[in-house]
Amino acid sequence: MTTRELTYVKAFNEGMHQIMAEDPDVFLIGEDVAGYGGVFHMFDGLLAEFGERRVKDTPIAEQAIIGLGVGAAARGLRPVCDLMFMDFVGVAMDQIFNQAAKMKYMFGGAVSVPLTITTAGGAGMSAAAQHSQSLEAWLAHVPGLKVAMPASPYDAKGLIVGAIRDDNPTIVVLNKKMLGVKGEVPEELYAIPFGQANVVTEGDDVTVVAIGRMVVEARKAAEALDKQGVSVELIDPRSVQPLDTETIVASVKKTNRVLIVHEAVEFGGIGAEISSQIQEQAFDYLDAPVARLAAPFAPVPYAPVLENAYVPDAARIEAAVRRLLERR
Amino acid sequence: MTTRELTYVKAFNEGMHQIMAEDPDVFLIGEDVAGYGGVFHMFDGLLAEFGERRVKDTPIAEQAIIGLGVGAAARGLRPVCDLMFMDFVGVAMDQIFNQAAKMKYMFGGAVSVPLTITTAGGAGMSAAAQHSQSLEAWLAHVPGLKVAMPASPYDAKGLIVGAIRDDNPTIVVLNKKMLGVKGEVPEELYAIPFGQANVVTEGDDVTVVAIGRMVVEARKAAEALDKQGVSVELIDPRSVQPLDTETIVASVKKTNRVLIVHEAVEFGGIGAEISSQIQEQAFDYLDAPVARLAAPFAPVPYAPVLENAYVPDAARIEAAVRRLLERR
Amino acid sequence: MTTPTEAIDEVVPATRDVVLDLHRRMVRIRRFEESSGKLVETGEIPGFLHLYVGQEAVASGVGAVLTDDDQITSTHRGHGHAIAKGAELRPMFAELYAKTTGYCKGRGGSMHIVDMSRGMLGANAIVGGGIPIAVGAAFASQYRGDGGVAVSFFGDGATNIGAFHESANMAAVWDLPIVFVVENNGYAEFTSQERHMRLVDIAERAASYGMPGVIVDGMDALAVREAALEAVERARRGEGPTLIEAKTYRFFDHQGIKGMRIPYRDPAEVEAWKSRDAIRLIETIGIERGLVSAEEFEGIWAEVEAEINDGIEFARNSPDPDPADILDDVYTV
Amino acid sequence: MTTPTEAIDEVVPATRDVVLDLHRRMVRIRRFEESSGKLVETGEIPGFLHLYVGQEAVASGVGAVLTDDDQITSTHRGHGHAIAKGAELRPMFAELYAKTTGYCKGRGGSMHIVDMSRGMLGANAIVGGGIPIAVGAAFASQYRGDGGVAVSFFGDGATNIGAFHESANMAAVWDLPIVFVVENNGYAEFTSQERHMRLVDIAERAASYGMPGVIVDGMDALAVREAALEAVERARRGEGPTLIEAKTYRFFDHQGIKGMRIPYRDPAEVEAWKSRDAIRLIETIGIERGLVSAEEFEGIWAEVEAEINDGIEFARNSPDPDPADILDDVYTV
Ligand SMILES: Cc1ncc(C[n+]2csc(CCOP(=O)(O)OP(=O)(O)O)c2C)c(N)n1
Ligand SMILES: Cc1ncc(C[n+]2csc(CCOP(=O)(O)OP(=O)(O)O)c2C)c(N)n1
Ligand SMILES: [Mg+2]
Ligand SMILES: [Mg+2]
Repeated sequence: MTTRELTYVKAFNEGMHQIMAEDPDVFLIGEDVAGYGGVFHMFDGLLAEFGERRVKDTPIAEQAIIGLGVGAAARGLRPVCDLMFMDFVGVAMDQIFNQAAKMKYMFGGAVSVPLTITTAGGAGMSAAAQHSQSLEAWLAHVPGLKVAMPASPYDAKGLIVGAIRDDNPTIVVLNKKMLGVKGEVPEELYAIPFGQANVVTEGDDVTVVAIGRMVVEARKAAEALDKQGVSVELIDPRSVQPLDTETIVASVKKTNRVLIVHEAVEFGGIGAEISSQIQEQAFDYLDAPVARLAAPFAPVPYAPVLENAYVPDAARIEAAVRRLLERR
Repeated sequence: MTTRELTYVKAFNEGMHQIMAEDPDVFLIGEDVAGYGGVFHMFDGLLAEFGERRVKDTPIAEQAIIGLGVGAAARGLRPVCDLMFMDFVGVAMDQIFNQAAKMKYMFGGAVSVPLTITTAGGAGMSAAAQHSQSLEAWLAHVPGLKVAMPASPYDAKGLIVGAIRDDNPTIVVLNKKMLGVKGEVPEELYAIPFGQANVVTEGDDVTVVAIGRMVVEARKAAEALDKQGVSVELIDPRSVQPLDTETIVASVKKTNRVLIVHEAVEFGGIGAEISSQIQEQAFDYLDAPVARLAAPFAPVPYAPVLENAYVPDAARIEAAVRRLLERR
Repeated sequence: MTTPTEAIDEVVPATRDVVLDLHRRMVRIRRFEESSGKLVETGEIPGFLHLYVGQEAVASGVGAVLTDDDQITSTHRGHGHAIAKGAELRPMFAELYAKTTGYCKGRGGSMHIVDMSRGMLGANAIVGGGIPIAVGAAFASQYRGDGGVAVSFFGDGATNIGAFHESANMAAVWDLPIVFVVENNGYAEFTSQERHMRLVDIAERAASYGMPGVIVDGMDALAVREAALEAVERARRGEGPTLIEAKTYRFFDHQGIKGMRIPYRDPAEVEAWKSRDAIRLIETIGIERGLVSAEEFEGIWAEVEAEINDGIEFARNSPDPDPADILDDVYTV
Repeated sequence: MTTPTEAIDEVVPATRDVVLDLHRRMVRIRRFEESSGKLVETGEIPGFLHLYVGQEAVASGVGAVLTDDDQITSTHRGHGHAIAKGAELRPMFAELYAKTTGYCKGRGGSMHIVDMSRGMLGANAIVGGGIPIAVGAAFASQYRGDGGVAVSFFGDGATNIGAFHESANMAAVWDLPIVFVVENNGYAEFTSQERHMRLVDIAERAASYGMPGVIVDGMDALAVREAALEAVERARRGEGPTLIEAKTYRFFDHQGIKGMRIPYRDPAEVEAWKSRDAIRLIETIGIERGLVSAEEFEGIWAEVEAEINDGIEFARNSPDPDPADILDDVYTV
């Protein structure tokens, strides 16, 4: 496999190009995804390559965008429906959780819904409370859905391909602040299946489970800690539904201490589920309570000075790991 | 205080009557809440008593129903907006989480939104996947919202009054299968503030935290266990946001073992948050992992034989407590 | 107060085959609904049902012009749509009985009947929820160029919800092969049309999307059939969507047969509409025009009766789902 | 391709006061937008801005007929609405600068400007999100009988989303005192109107709700003012809502001043619209009719310039929020 450096958004874009070239049943709809290539450049060049039949700009109508995808997927196509910002999930939620996710089960298995929803989440852009959220906990709570949050260019490409090839409704949540992050990406088409965690760094002293962009921050923290003689096992679950509990629990059984980090508010975040599962399955191995580091219970503020205090970063992850190690 | 037996729905209804009589700024809108009194009889008699100005049937338009409440609340009224089934939250979610809940914060405190949303959740009626859900975990994850789930006639009345008097957006989730459940209810107007758990039964051996109708099932289990010499401390948090962690943690520090029970699917349910907080705050007191009992990760099935297997009941709670006590 | 549509002066031409076809569709629906309505009252069928009695001409008139390759989406009041689209009564009853032999293996019940083999893409318990899905089905036909058409059925009340608006606009912008059929029975649950919108003719809403809006007598299956045929052909030709408003009425309550806790409808109104019963109407037409004899119509009722009894027997004798399978079909694996 | 509205033949009568008032509102908006647009380019203001330049006549014409007791809701492109409703520039700039002296104490930023004291019920970053809220504000006025009116501003693109439809219908059914103002600038982000709907005149959508739909030249503040006055008076009389479509254009990009990564608009189209600049138009009218002199107009520009500079200075010198307060105002306690 030849690899080269690509940005996160270019890697995602390459995945879209290659899977659309491979599978004529894949099409893309959304607001400004065609003529403009998507407001985050996620879909650049797709219209030129695949034409108006397969790459379409829609009216502002998220219920119809997702619903169209549900109907077309039920008929065997593989729609990619873009929900520009994750925050807009509220105007389309019914189609996501009551329709796409439940159709197969309600219908006794009579239909599959290979729909992929793409969206962008995360804070750090001074985009304020309605354009900065991380709502993966909602989606992960819905039986029938699958939810991935790529944390590297490699995963951005692999997970969008994995999502589109998956026969279930999937949501791929890109992180707005990672768009320009670079990393090695194979040229070939490849898929990362959902439910397989990535052990980013191996370590013995403590496990850190980080979600989405927090993986980047956690890696920085792990490097700093490493220099201080603390060996961190950093795990990126990649998908929060399904969740690769096995990998996480195995790591905790080795390190006996674990910190979970995400951008979403702590209360009711996906960290709560991960924490619960860990203590249910590795209770006797824990030398300290499972710890969480996440946003405070407030909407995302606009002011950079507040937003910086709001979203966890490497320094706070490092401090949280230190506290965890000190706990007897 | 004179009390007498009332059903859950009558107690709720009495609360509505009394608070509307007390406060002329309270009004009620929703689908079939006026002429018909609500499909669950929740609002019987309100139109006759308070007239068309204050009790209004709406078109089927949940975004407009909740949004109207947001705007009217921002202007100082105290709207009660009914969302007939909790499952319909998906068509109105934006107004709930992006508007009602965030307005105060986004606006730097310039406005309060004393909106109350009423709805009915829960399974057990063969109403299938789109009319049986328990989605409190979503709502509890939203900073700015408050969410109560009354588990007795007394609470149904007290919490709707508490909600309407609260200056924040609140959601009161009635349980459809509890409508006919009877209990002692004071005649007078009273309010139960959000965030105060109810210690339903005191006990020493194990703590059970149950949500909504599961409190009824847990009480049955507690009675059965009591006969077998197992003393259960049963806690009903009443509101899941805010959550009275203090009462729960104090109990666990006493009993050293805890089971959390809810109707919603386990993965990402409110039980995950409760579990996490308990182990964070009472780690050294736990003799066994915090346990959860909840629905399996599937949509709610229609067939009674499946639905019975789906929703936790007294027998399964009892069994779960036994397992918990056996854990060394 | 909603008043029944007038019998149309203009006579819709019909052949014997068409009359027989529409009649059988309607009788199957009528008898299925009456029977299942009673079975829910006796507790033999769990849950609750929204019955289609009174509106049979709408689903039947539309169903008659569709093939198994055309798709429909339906509502909480969906039995009629499924049957008109060709669904079999055995798995229909079995589903209501919550049996593994049901259309959804007992998982879905009344509000989620599906039959992919006949292009019945599913009923829906969320008002408006099926409309965008039908748009997607139509999109799939356009994308594949397979000549298929989608039809979305929904009620007067549903035209007030956002999903209707978004779907109609998107379908119009893309000239999708879809027909929107609003069954205006004058009520959204217990709220009459004049209390939920300012319009009398919902067909006028088509103009907002630049699509044709057509009003049709929803008690006259022949008229519905003709309007549907025109709209379906237009869609097949790639000329885009149509909104058909069928003026109709439900003879029973919103749920079940006789719920009316509060008399939100004037009994005279109910009687006036019943006097234009769609099945009687087509029988009268068939006999008056000498196309079908009264005995032949009776024969159909008898045949359907046998089918109903067979369906109920089948359902009764079918196995319950096994709780051990509760997690099956959450995901495609 | 959208073409600018023609200058109307029919001359809208105007007094000197009206012209001066409209002119000042528009110049304040124009200069606020041009300045803040530049400050975001230099990085002095964080985040991103949707600028209102080109559309000033719409907010100003409407704002001119409202009192502080009337309410408005706005959009992602909301600065103009706030200023036209009387917002002060100091807390406007301070908010963009993310300072504690801002309208939202730095919590909300560009897309969430609010001024309750002036009936500015808030901008909104969700397309369509403010529309039902305005319906609620109108409801409050009807409920209290306080004579207040609500106005909801939104774009052409927003009329395709469900919240618009639900809100318009509910307001019509209840005769609420509200005016829906759609600012048709021909584009939803980078998608032109003919690609997002089949209509040319969005005012036609009013018919779906049984309310009047009015088209107005959105570059002519006097015309907007007159249409708004009529609709507002109608609302105050209890006769219900109106949909006003103002045909207008944004001179800058969807976000910021010069974003156009892909030339989705024909430069000739942009120039054609710029040639009908609303501010120049009212200056021409004022001077031609002898109501206001060129020097007086220049004086307004100069005064506004001073206000702009003062606002920026104020913002620059204001304190940052304290992270220790991050949990304040999540709840009312
Ligand atoms: C989003 C949503 N809101 C409300 C309901 C409750 N509900 C079920 S049927 C119904 C009335 C539907 O009226 P209409 O569309 O006219 O159909 P009809 O029942 O007359 O066939 C309502 C309000 C629902 N199922 N979904
Ligand atoms: C629900 C929702 N969908 C999409 C967006 C992204 N978005 C922001 S502005 C915009 C275009 C709005 O177009 P229009 O209503 O015509 O207003 P204009 O920008 O032209 O003023 C879009 C799609 C959003 N903010 N909210
Ligand atoms: Mg109806
Ligand atoms: Mg626009």
